[in-house]
Formats: sequence, C-alpha cells, structure tokens
Amino acid sequence: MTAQSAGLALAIALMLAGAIGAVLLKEVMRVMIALGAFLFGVAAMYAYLGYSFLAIAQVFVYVGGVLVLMVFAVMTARRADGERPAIVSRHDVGSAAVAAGVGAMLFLSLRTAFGDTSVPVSRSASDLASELLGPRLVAFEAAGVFLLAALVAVAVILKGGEER
Amino acid sequence: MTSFLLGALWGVVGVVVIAGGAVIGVWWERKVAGRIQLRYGPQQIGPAGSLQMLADVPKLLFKEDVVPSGADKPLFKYAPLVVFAPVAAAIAVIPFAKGWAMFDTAVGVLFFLAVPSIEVVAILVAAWAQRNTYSALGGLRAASQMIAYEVPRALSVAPLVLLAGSLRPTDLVAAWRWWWVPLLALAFLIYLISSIAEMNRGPFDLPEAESELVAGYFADYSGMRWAIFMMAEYGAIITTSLFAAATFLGAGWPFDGALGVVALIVKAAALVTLVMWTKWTLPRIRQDQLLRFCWTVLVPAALVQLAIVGVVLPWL
Amino acid sequence: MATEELTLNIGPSHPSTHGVCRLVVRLDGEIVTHVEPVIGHLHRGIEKIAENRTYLQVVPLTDRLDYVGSMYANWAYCRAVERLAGIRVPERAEYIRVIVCELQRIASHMMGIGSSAADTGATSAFLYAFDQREKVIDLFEALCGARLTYNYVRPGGVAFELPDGWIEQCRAFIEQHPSAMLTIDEFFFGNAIARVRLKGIGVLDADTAVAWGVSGPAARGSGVDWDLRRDDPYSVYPRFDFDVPLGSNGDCFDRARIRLWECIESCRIIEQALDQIEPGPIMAEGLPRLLAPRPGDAYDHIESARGSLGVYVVSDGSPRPYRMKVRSPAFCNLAVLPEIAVGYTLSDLLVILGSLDPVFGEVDR
Amino acid sequence: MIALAVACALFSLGLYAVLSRRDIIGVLVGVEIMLGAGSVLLASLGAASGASSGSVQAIGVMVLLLAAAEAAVGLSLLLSLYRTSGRSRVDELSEVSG
Repeated sequence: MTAQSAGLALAIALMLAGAIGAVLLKEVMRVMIALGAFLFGVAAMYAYLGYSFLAIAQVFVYVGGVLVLMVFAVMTARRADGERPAIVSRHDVGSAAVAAGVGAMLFLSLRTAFGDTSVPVSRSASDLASELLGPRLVAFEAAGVFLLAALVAVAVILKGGEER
Repeated sequence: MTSFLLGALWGVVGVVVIAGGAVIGVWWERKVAGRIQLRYGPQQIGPAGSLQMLADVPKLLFKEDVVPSGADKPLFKYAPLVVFAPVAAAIAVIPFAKGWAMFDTAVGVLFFLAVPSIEVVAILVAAWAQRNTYSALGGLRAASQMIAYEVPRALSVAPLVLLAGSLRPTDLVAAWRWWWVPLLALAFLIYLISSIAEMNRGPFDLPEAESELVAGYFADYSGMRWAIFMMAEYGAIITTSLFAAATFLGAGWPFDGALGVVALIVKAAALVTLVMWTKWTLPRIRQDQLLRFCWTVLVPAALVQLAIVGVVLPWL
Repeated sequence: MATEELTLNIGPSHPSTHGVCRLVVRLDGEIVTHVEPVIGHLHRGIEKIAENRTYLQVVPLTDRLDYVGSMYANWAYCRAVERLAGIRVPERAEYIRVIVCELQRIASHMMGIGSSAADTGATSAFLYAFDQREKVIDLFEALCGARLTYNYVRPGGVAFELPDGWIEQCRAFIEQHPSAMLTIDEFFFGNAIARVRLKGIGVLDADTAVAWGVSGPAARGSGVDWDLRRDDPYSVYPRFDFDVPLGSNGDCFDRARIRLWECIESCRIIEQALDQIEPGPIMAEGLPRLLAPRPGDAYDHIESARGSLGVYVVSDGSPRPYRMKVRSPAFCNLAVLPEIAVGYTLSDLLVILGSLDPVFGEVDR
Repeated sequence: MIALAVACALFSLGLYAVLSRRDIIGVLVGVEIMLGAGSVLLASLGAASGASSGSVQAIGVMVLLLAAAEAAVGLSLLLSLYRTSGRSRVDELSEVSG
C-alpha cells in the first residue's frame, strides 16, 4: 500500500464514518463532531486529488466557518436548559428507500462518465485565480452578490425574530 | 510509504518542539511577568528558576484528572487534544531556513491561516462538554473572537503573498527584501494584534478572563488536560512568532545556514517576549469593544495596506 | 445572538467578588438584566459577640470588620466608647491616630485601585498598587507587630508609643508615595484600554448616591461633596490643610481615580501631622482597669476609606456593652450595585463591583 | 470508480438525514453532507477527466460559498424559530414569516 492509497482510504473512511454518524447520532454536539469529521474527510479527498487550495479552503470555510456557526447556534439556542439536547428523527423505511434509490440512480447514471481514476499531479493556486478572474468572472461576481444577499437575509430574519 | 513515515516523523518532531517550547515559554513568561511586576518570578530551582517547569510537569501529570459529573465524558476528555493538534500542525509549514520547511506546500500560507479554525471547533466542544455556564460563555466569546480576527489576520498576510507572488512560505522567504519591513510595517502590526486576539492572549484574553469567567472555556479542566490547553496557548504564541519572524522579518536574514536558523529563533523569541510584554502591561478589553476594534480599525487598516501594496506593485 | 435569559451565580468564591459575596445575575446575552447581591457568607455575629466581651475586648473584634482598614473600625469604636465614658484622649494619641488612619486610608485605597485594575485585567497595575500597600503594612508591623488586624487604637489612646526611627520611615514613605501614585495614574488610568473599560461604566448620579446612603470615594466620585473629616470635624483634623477631591461623572473611572488623589491628600495630612506632633502621653490617665460607663448611649462616626463609618454603643452600667451597632459604609455602598449595574455587560458588572470597593467583613459583620 | 461510489453513498446518507430528521439543525447537516458529496463527485470527476485544475477548483470554491451562505441563512432561521417557539422542529417552519 502506498502512502497515496493510504491517504485515499483515510479520506474515504473519514467521510463515510462522519456522514453515518452525522445522520444517525442523536446528541447534537456529537452530530456536529461527526459532521466535522465528514468535512475533514472531504478536505482530505481534495488534497488526495491534488486540489490543495480547495482542500485548505474547505477547512477554512467549512470547519472554521460553517461548522463553528452551527455549534455556536446550538450553544446559544439550548445551553440553559441543562438537558442533553437530542435531535429528533423519524426513521422509516420509506425515506431510507428513497435515499438509497436516489444514490443508486446517481451511481448508475454517472458510471459511464468515469474512467479509471488517475492519480493526479499537484496543481497550484495561481491557475485558480486566473480561472476565477478570467472565464468565470461572472459566476464569481454572482457568488459575491449571492453572499451579500445571504447576509442581508440573515440580518432580516434575526431582526424579525427580535421584534416578536 | 517512506514519505508517509517521514511525515509521521516530522509530526513527532513538531509536537516535541511545541511542547518543549511551551515549557520554556512558561518559564520565560513568568520571568518577564515578574520583571514587569516588581517581582523575581521563579528563582529557586536551577539557574534563575529555569528548571522550575521540569518540576511542574510531573506535578501536572500526577494531579487527579477530575471529570465533572455533569460533563459529557468522551468529549470532555478528548477535546483538549483536538485543541492542541492544529497548533502543532501549524509549525509544519514554517520555513526555518531558505527553501526548507517540514511540509513545504504550495498553499502553506493558507494552511497556516486555516489551522486555528479547527482549534475554534475544539474549543467550543470543550466548552460545551463541561456543562458549565462560565465555560459556555468563554467558549462563545472565543469562537466569535477567533472567527472575527481571522479576517484581518488573513488580510494582513495578503500583501506578503502579493509581493512574493506565491502562497508557498519558502517562496516568501526567498522573495524577501529588507524594504519589505518599512513597506509592510502596518501589515505586520495588524498581523501581531490579530494573532494575539486569535490565540486569546491578553489584552484580548476575554474567553479565559480570570476576573470574570474564572478560566473561561477550560474552567473545569485540571491536571494534564489543563496543561494541554496551556501548551496549545504557548504553542500558538511560538508558531505565530516564528511565522512572523520568517515571513515579515526575513527569516535568517542577514545570515545563512545554521546561523540563519539561530537568527530566526532570536527574532521569534523577541516577538514572543513582545507578546508577553503586551499581556502583562495592558488591561483587558471588553467583548463589544473587541469586535468593534476588529471591524472598524483593523480590517480597514489592513485593506489600506493591501491597497498600498497593490499600487506600488507594478513599479517593483 | 441573544436568546433566552441565563441565570449565573457569581461567587461566593470567585476571583472578582473581593471576598465572599454571591451575585445572582441574570444575563441577556452578555448584558446584565438583573443583579442581586446575596450577602451573609462572612457573617460572624460580631455585634452580638461584642455584648459578651468587655469594652477593651471588643477592640480586636472591630479589627475583623473591615480587615483591609482595621484602624478605622478600631478608632470609630474607641471614639464611641470615649464619648460614652467621657474619656479625654491626650493630644499626642490623637495625632498618632490621625497618622495611622491616613496611612490606613492609603493602604486601603491601594487595595481599591488594585482591584479596579485587576478586574479590568491589568494585573501589573494591581501589583504596583500592592507594592505601596506593602510599604504601609511594613510601617504598621513596626508599630504594633501585626500586618492586618492591628488592635492598635484603644479606648483612651493608642496601644504603643511610636518606635524609634518610625517617623523617619514614615516621612520616607510619604515622600515617595505621590510620585508612585502619578506613575500608576499614567500607567493605568492613562491607558487607552483602561479608559474605555472604566469611563461611562456604572454611572451613579449624585442624587441616587445620597438617596442610597452611599458615602466615601464612591459618593465623591459622583460629585457628592461630603467628607466627615471636613464637614463634621473630629480629632485634630481642623488643624490640617487638605482638599477633598471630587469626581464629576460618577462612573467607575471617577470612583477609582478619586482614591488616587485622596492618597496624595493623605500624604499631605500625614506630613503636617508629623510636623506638629509633640511628645506627651499616649493614653488617657486614670482609666479604670475595667471600663464600666454609666448607663446611656453614644454614637460617633469617622471618615473611613469606604465612607462614613459609625459605631453606636449602648451601656447598661455593666463592664460589657449592652449593644453595639456598626453603620457600615461598605454595606450601604454595595446596596446601590443593582441600581447601577443593570444594562452593562457581565465584564462591566465586576468592574462596577470592584469600583464600589466593598469589604465583606464589614458588609456581613 | 471508488470515488463515484463513495459520493453516491454520501449523497444517499445526506438525503436520508433530510428526510428523517425532524429538527432544522439535523436537516441542515443533511444538506451539508449532500453538498459535500456533490463537490467530491465533481472534484473526482474533474481529476478523472483531466479537466484544468483551475476550473475544477473554481467550481469547488463556488459550491463552498453557496454552502456557507446556505448555512448562515438556515441557522438564522433556526435561531429565529427557536426564539419564537422555543423549539426548532421543521414542521413549525411554515409558521415563520419575516
């Protein structure tokens, strides 16, 4: 086993274990930790594929931003009552079947698009910059506008809650 | 496989360097604080009390490992390790010499900046696991502060990246010229301030504010687990100072080779002392003032610095 | 991101409660919406114990009231007893009392300033203040052998003559003290962070201060021009020339900084007293071994470091006081805390508490 | 091919969370997992097809930004809901306005 395949195995194990935990665990903080493991695994996957910039950005934005925000929300929303907050779920065969079916469908339809996954070479961040500011400038700007809109939405929602 | 082993070896070296540095750092901090506060600091064990910490480590190891009855046991036990790990990881990308770092990657600067975000999650989990109101407040303070100060910290490093045209720390060292120091003085200052806030040190030590929150996010920890939090704090001081010394202050300049490493360590030690000096001189700022300072002073100043570098860049 | 109110118990054992006080705080986010000091953790029943001790035996009990300023409680109690028994105190004893009590004011204010500094996280300023306090306590140690509970002022005079060289030591201290105060003023009160932490925090207006019976530096910080040393002169105070520093905003900054200027004024008083003091007896003559004043009652008050400290003593003709009651300035000052702390943050709450400088030995008695 | 299988499995897991969780935070976690699965798929597809690294990373960064915005809005909904009702069930979302 080479170091690289070990890395791939680690990334996949992290992603799967994290996702399973995040879906099935009950206690909310453990769900968050499982989600953190999943996000980390995705970063590891990116790193394995050679997208090191994307991997770091994943850690930066997801782990440092989104996950912290979620934990923060959990703590502010339910720290006072003292009980161990659990996430209520309604496990049933139907939703499991639907989820599995969608997954299988995805797999079958995309199977042909994949050749044999080649081990990629290292890629630098500067071609990302030229890509973002060149052909995909419109999308980049649109993302910026979208983020701004999201910020405004957050402010409006929280304000509305306060007034109540 | 060999590269894997090599990586593991460097990992061990990094942890040892951080742990050893933390032990020296605690001693040094006590001496610096003593000097500032009209006291001596440790002076009984070893020359100038330098072996005091060696006496303290066994004490911490053998102290009872108290887990509060209401705590979430597994989270409580392992959160400190997750607090420490990213700090130790950060040392990997620091260019100790021209063209050499333990883990020389093309996105090293980003790596260095992203690492504390993992620490934030771990701190929040630790704060949560204790089920203590003080620690919860401390954790929330830590999270809001660390996320907010990531912005000016990243912005203050951006001019370096612009000048060097690379995110690889060793490239930054190679591209460094002496006139970067006056040009980037503002960025350096912002980097230092936001790093101090990022690692929850005085005057931004609100998350552990002794006079308000007792010890904040690690209020209920004792013994070695508490010591790991301290090690993470000192590790953060050390890596931050090393990074600043390597990138803003030109690493080993004016020397090369082994002498250059010594010069780097001397510069970093001076920065560590500066950080301690700041803590022991200044009062503690308040949470709302802290965040206002970040958004109204540091971020605009960092943007101004970035603009200045952007304007002069074409003529360099 | 405020959601619901959070109840937080601060103390009774907490780094910033300056003794054993419990604050029940309700927080909305970090904003204090309600605060209630729960006192009594240090209640030892001193007033009741005093009813079973002779008049002289009560003096050590008064040491334990305000343990940061024992001399004051000694003196206030002795003045009440002297008034009750009609004892005339020799002039030299009065001078010594003034000197030690002004030194005590410095020592106590160093604690007050130091805790204001420590509450805002300026541990070095705290130690600078404590360095000065240490010097005063060394003087007291030379005088009576004790560093905290002096038992020095006794009914009729003081316990011991000044030791040889003490006056010179004292002069040396008051010579360096004002400049040390200016250093602290520059180092702590001049610091930008300390200013934003203290200014405009816990504002107490003059009317509220009077209405709640707040006295001492806490009231003078709000501009209440009231100092018993000048407005109800006792002992030899009318012979000294001194000013009463006043604040204007009634915030934590003024309350803390007033103490600094009061220390400098205290140095002026001590200097004049050292110049004027003359040899003579230090204890009233012809005192009986066992004081048993005629039935009656007496009240006397002095300006302690915390405010108007009064002692009321009732005698039924026996050698033990029938009743002793202390009017404690720390208690009255603490009572105003809920009035001035609501609406500020948790961090401010502890700074406000520190700026009132309560000593719980005196609050709980 | 492994990457594709893993991504599809992750997507199913995320979808299952969205379907079965009754709590907004659980649903959000599910959505994050689905987004993550999509990005992994995209990245591995890009690597396999030999697309230019810049374009793959650019799209990845876009997804990242969208996910961050989604989380922010979702969490503010959660807090607002929690504030009004003290609970955070999905069923109650229909009653939130403003």
